[in-house]
Amino acid sequence: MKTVVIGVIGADVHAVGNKIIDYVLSENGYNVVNIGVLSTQEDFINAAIETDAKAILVSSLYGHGEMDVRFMKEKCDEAGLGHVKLYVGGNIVVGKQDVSEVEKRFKKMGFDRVYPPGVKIEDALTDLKEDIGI
Amino acid sequence: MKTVVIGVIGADVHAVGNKIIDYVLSENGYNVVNIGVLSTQEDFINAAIETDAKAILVSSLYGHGEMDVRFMKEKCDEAGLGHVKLYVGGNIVVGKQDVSEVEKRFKKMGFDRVYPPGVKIEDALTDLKEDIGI
Amino acid sequence: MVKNKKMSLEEFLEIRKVILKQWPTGDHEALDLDEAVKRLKSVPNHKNFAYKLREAKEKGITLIQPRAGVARLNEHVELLQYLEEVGKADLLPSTIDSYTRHNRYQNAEDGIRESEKQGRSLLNGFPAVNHGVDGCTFLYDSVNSPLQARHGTPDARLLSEIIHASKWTSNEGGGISYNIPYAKNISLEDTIKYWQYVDRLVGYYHDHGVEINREPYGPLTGTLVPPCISNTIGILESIMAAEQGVKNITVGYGQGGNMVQDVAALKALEEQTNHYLKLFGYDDVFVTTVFHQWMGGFPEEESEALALIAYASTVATLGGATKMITKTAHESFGVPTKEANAQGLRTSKLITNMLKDQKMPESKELDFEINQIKKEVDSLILAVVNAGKGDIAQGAVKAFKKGLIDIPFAPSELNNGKILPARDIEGKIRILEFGNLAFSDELKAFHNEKLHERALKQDREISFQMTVDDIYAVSLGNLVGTSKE
Amino acid sequence: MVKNKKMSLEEFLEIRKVILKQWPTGDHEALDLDEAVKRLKSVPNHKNFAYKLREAKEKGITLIQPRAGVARLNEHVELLQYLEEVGKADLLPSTIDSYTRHNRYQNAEDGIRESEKQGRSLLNGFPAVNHGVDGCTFLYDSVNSPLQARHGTPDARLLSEIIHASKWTSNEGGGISYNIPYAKNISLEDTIKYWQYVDRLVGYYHDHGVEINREPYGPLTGTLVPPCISNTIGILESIMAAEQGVKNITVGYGQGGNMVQDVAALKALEEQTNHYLKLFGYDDVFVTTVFHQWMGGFPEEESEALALIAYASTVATLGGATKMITKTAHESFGVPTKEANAQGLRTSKLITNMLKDQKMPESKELDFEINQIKKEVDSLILAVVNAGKGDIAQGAVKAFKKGLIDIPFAPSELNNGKILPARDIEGKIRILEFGNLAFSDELKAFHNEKLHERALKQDREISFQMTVDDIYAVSLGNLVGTSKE
Ligand code: B12
Ligand code: B12
Repeated sequence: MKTVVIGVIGADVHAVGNKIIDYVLSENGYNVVNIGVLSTQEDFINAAIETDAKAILVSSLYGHGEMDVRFMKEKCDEAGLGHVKLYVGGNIVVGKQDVSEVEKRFKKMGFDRVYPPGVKIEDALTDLKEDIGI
Repeated sequence: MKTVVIGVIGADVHAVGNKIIDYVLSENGYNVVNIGVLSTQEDFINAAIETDAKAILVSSLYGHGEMDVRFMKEKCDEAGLGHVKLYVGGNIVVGKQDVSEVEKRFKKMGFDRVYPPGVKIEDALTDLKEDIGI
Repeated sequence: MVKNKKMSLEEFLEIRKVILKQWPTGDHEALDLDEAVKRLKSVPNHKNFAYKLREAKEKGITLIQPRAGVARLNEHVELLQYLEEVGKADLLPSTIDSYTRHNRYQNAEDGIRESEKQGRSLLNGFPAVNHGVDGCTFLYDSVNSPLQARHGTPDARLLSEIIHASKWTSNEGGGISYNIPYAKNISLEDTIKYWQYVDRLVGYYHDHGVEINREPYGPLTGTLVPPCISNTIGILESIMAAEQGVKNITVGYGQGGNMVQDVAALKALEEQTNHYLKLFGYDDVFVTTVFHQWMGGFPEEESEALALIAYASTVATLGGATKMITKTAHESFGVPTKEANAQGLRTSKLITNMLKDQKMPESKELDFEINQIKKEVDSLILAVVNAGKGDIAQGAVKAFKKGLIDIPFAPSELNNGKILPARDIEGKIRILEFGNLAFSDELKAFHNEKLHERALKQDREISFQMTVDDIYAVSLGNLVGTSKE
Repeated sequence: MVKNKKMSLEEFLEIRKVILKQWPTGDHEALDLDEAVKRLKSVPNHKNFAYKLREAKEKGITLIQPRAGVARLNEHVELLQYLEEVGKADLLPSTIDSYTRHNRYQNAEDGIRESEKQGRSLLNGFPAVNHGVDGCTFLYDSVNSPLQARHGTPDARLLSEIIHASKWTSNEGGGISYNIPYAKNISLEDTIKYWQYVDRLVGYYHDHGVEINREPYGPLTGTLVPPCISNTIGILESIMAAEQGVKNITVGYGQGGNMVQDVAALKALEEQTNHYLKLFGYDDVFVTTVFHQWMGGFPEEESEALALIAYASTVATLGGATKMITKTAHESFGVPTKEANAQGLRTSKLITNMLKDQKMPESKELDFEINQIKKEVDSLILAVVNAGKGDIAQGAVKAFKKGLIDIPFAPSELNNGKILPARDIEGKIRILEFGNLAFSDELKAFHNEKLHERALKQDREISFQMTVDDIYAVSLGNLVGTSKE
């Protein structure tokens, strides 16, 4: 069973999607470590180290995502988590912005997969299987 | 009391606006000659000659207005009605088109005033007073 | 004198020969009746209008259908495909252009040619007669939903022949509803006869195993029509259609604006149509209802137009209509683009789908309005029956002549044109001037009382100005008009 | 231990000194209370929130108010002016950014600076504390409608000081409703105390002749919240506000989706808030209601979003809400542009205006739901009172600890988090898992029965998957979720 860390970053309290991601990934055979809302980059990294996670799924809904995830990839690398897949999804920027533009910005910051609004966790399962297996 | 001829041109049966135009112009001191819906160019012209009208208000709602009013100005001139003001209003073209473009097309066809959708007869009273008095 | 009597097959076939000669496209192998039956029998259930309505009625859901029609065939095909795919329409229309409606096929031909030349539609609808069976069948083959002709044609005999032979399985209209609101001085006897022919054709198909839906046109002039008037005409046309052998009928009602009155009107319409059909001896007619989104002047602002569309959808769904005809955010301007049309559909569909499990609860207020409408309709139908000495076709002609039935704002000179509607303080449509309408003093007293209540609350007089204000009201974002100063 | 007891003036002033030092903008002459009172007294009626609500309640109309907030002052001013002029908003908000909500004023400062640099807002709201009294007063002076802060701030003491001194005459929030749905592990005792301070400030102003409106935050997590839960919390916060001297309260409710249940919830909320306020000895509180347009996940398609907005407006108006908070067609994506925001307002306004003369008729179904909600609320409030041995502040803290009250999907660790909601077959929100909710067996049996009815009809099991399907449903255009396969 592969382990994934999930959580909601920053001062963000949107809890509904997080609970559903937990449920859906568990149902689909993953060992889910859920650090919940209002989590810092460090919370994600520590959890990933402790549980030998294969992927970190960062949720950001409230709009400040772009600021909250800065240098997260660098910190992962420093912590020896260079091999861990880094995903981000939700409503990761403020406002309705061009999707491919946003994807570019986040990929440049080192995210492996970037999901725009409207992508439910169910839709990302194939990617996850492809990237880390089950 | 000045006389105006009103009516709805072509195969158009939209009667509601026509009845209101009749009522509002009468209330405002005009002698209204209403030839009703489904009227031909000739109906308008004959009515104007018979009643010594100062203006002809053509309504077209159903979209075929552009085809129905072709050469009407020329026929008015031929009938000696060159001095009679020629108005057109309603939904005079098919679809939502650029208002100033439409106005140009109809002015080129010899109309003195061209009213886009949304202009109620009450809004045209000042123009009418300016053009022919009461 | 016209009678509500089934046309004999011989008479029908006799007239038919003449009809098919009215325009060259009437000469087509598919217009051989045996051939047409064969073609119609090949229509699968999901493309049969009558079937889809039965199914929806059973499920208790509300289907959506746009208005749409342009001059050129290819553009029209594209338009309907778009409305089906992007707009998620359940049922498809072809709205027929105004020249065709007046049988001016030469004008329509010119319109097509001019539209080809300019690369945009100069006609306000699809000239089905000119496109003929080949064009109309091509259209049928290009879509996945049932097709219906929607028009306003006093004499739609050739049009009906062509569309049905092209596998379109529904046709809107009726001898009264496609005359009085759509013509100036065409005899009502004539149009009733024309539509008896159209219904007889459908009856013929039924006798040969093909079910076709017919839809009397409910909203009439679309402008402050009191429910009792449109319901009465829908019932009369249903009876006349049934007599010619039609078995699948959709009666229509145009949104008035007050939710309770609108739901009441829908319920009364369905119940009384069934009731009178049985009373007149037509036992096996399947009746459904169609709700038309607001048919009067629309607000210009697009968000406001969409709000009105969503509100209409709420009423239709809670009222249990089987079908709804949608409008668009372009309504106040002109024939909509396909994008605007699809947008109206999507707005509507969200509501019909989201609310499908809810109904308007029964209440005293709703019951009261249902009963009120029923009493009024009973009174009008009785007057028609009496005027016709038992024959409702004759009765209808005479009732219009005498003004016993009167449609507000209708262009037809056959219409008495004395009735004036206005809203009461809750926005329910009542009657201000009755003309010669076949109402008892008791019925009149109720309407008077309701309008006095409003006059008092608004501190104004009961007059034509009230009606005028009400006509403008919705386009200005109100329901009950107020005097501007 | 926190108590529902009016804070003494001395204590209030003592704390106040500390609060005003939390960020440099706390040091401003307008934050002298005498000066603040003087400023607030200069607010004309049409810019006073409390007054405008009283007036609307009297007229029986529904006012509309958007959500809106951006980082930079000038952009925010422009935004609100636009919503007032183009959107025709009746009441204006300033939605506060998330850093400010968590008292991270330094982050907010960085956010403002970064936004200035990039020329677009990188914050999800207006950082009112950082802009201070000068910025907030400039905003007040730039608009013609009353202003309210809308946020989600557990400790909003400094924020509240600044906005009221800037003549904003309403403030949203409460010790429970701005904690449990908005925080992870902030003590409930603390937040109740913080909000007692906020209410005490409003009480102070009231004692000095200034009426300010307070609005407990009704929708909580916005996700399948059963009406009894949100109504109970609204009532508790109203009582606690009244104790501190608040006299003008607007209790809120977020659209659930079933029209009858939503109207019932609004009616029950208003009646029971008045009832309990009187029961607890607060006789002179003026209560109004606010209806929040759908607070859960929105459909992506813009026409569908607008349909949902119009439907919500229909329910709010027919249900007699005094105010409605509007959403936009951008909801599922992100903070809306001003155009999208105005569009949502216009859509809403068409309905609130057009339907202003109509009410939802009384019916058995409606009565039943009202009574059901009332019984449930009575049961929850009783549990709180008992848990607090008569003190509802203490009771609230204990009730959450024991799970006697439990908010679905709340992020807070103080919340039991055992309750699970799901819809019945008509889309009414019922409870699937009660956890420790203070419900009698009889109450539970009713919910069980309703969900069994659905399970049977949908041929599926009662499980968390049902809840998950219901959470997704509306964004997919449904109300009652169906299992996809
Ligand atoms: C009610 C209505 C009908 C009723 C008419 C009943 C009747 N016999 O009167 C019915 C349902 C029968 C009908 C039928 C059709 N209609 Co129609 N109808 C409308 C609707 C909704 C309202 C019209 C109305 O009564 N408004 C209220 C009155 C008071 O306003 P008014 O008519 O605009 O008139 C005022 C002003 O325009 C102005 N005005 C008018 N003329 C003039 C002239 C001058 C000189 C001046 C100064 C001012 C002026 O003053 C008037 C009074 O204030 C409009 C759309 C809309 N406006 O929302 C469509 C509309 C006019 N109809 C339309 C169409 C296409 C049709 C049909 C072809 C079929 C269809 N699509 O269903 C048929 C055509 C029938 C025919 N042969 O004419 C289109 C026209 C399209 C276009 N121009 O591109 C419209 C715009 C709807 C649309 N967007 O598709 N219709
Ligand atoms: C419910 C809700 C709330 C509730 C949250 C309750 C709670 N504690 O959970 C309340 C009302 C409290 C709230 C508050 C706020 N909210 Co809010 N909220 C919403 C709303 C309407 C629905 C969110 C939701 O629950 N959806 C249902 C769940 C199942 O879907 P989801 O969260 O999107 O998650 C799914 C997918 O996104 C995906 N996913 C998520 N993360 C990831 C990660 C990966 C790697 C992958 C693969 C997939 C994935 O999978 C999830 C499950 O399928 C959204 C708008 C919308 N979507 O319609 C706004 C929204 C998220 N909120 C927003 C904002 C701004 C706020 C507030 C600042 C204030 C406000 N404007 O009122 C506060 C912020 C509070 C805070 N500090 O975080 C904005 C964010 C703006 C932006 N990004 O530009 C939104 C988009 C609304 C808007 N258009 O303005 N909100």
